[in-house]
Amino acid sequence: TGEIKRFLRDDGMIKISRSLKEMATKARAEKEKLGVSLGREPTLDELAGALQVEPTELAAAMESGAEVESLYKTIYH
Amino acid sequence: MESKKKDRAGETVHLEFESHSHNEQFARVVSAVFAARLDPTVEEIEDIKTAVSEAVTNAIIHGYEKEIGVVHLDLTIEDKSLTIVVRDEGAGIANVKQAMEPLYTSKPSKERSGMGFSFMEAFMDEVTVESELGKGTEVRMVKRIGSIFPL
Amino acid sequence: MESKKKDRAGETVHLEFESHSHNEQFARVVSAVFAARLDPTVEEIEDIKTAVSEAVTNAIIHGYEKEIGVVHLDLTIEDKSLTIVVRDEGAGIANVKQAMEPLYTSKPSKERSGMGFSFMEAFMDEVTVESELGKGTEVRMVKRIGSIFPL
Ligand SMILES: Nc1ncnc2c1ncn2[C@@H]1O[C@H](COP(=O)(O)OP(=O)(O)O)[C@@H](O)[C@H]1O
Ligand SMILES: Nc1ncnc2c1ncn2[C@@H]1O[C@H](COP(=O)(O)OP(=O)(O)O)[C@@H](O)[C@H]1O
Ligand SMILES: [Mg+2]
Ligand SMILES: [Mg+2]
Repeated sequence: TGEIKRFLRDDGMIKISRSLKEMATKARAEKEKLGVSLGREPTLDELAGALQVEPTELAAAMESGAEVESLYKTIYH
Repeated sequence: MESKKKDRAGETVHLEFESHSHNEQFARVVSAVFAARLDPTVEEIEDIKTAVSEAVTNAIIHGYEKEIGVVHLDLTIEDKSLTIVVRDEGAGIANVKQAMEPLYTSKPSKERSGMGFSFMEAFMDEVTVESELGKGTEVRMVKRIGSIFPL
Repeated sequence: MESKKKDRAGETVHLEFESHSHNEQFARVVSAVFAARLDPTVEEIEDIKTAVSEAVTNAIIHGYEKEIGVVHLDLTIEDKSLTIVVRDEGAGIANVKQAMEPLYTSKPSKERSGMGFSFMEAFMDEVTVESELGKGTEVRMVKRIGSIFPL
């Protein structure tokens, strides 16, 4: 059972929807921070660099806002 | 895809999907992921996603109405511009000029504000519409990235 | 797109892009976005991305080699499975059985390990390859989502 618990705790077992939402939340906070330090809107590459993710992955994750979640829920559940 | 022997100037990806309402979101995200290559700001990405949403929703709601058809989305990058073409083979529009007027809608309701084309025009640098009744509609939009803060 | 008159069972999106190496990443992210509809785990998404990456890289590197051609990607969801078809109209494979053997590569080098097909087989539930010399190659892969811990 130790084996199975370790498997369950592994990050790989969390749902991608949660992981994307976390990335979106971090991105919103980082965007504010960078905006202040740069004195202008950060670009996607700058934001992705700060978050250490691929720009394309970030572009996809940014859709995962709260409103979208609830939209998904009404459509799919 | 005709682009097999295309000029070296731009690069196009072509997407086809069924006119289910959940695909509006899929089209938004794919457009954002493709546009990522131009290193846009978050605001520019939001503009692009809003315009794609409006055009794809129109294809789904007005173009195909109750039937399920194929929506075509072409995304082209050329220098610092992104061209987005949304095409349906649905109902078509009798009077494009009238359809593009702010607040004009053929389906007055809570959800249809008649502002779809106005949003596309507000968020993109160019919008052109070609349509033929019974044949379908093609909306072509161009967004120039980095026009405010050239690097 | 033939799916215009398809059976109501599944839903397909079709994507076409040029065989530039940067499109490997585009294909990977788009596949992940589509697959997200099945509510997969991070690990299942990583498996899908790896398999798409290998198949698309093969189409680009081996299928089209130096020329630029069109890569086709079909993504289909049916119940809890995702089917991914990657197709090129490039060189084709003379001996598919040999090509699929672990460590076999026709281009020995630092980057080609000959493990592409083995990865696809390890990370997906089904992999089938059809190919004809001079005509092209089609790789069909199926992933069942939620198969370890059914909900
Ligand atoms: N793809 C389309 N196919 C057929 N008719 C369309 C299409 N897109 C727009 N229209 C027509 O143009 C009108 C205005 O569109 P829009 O500005 O988006 O407002 P709304 O969608 O809220 O009605 C629609 O009400 C519809 O009559
Ligand atoms: N789409 C394709 N077109 C032509 N040949 C291919 C294609 N995909 C795979 N092959 C052949 O199969 C071999 C094995 O592929 P793979 O297991 O991915 O290893 P690698 O790509 O590292 O060579 C390749 O070396 C190539 O000869
Ligand atoms: Mg509208
Ligand atoms: Mg390979």
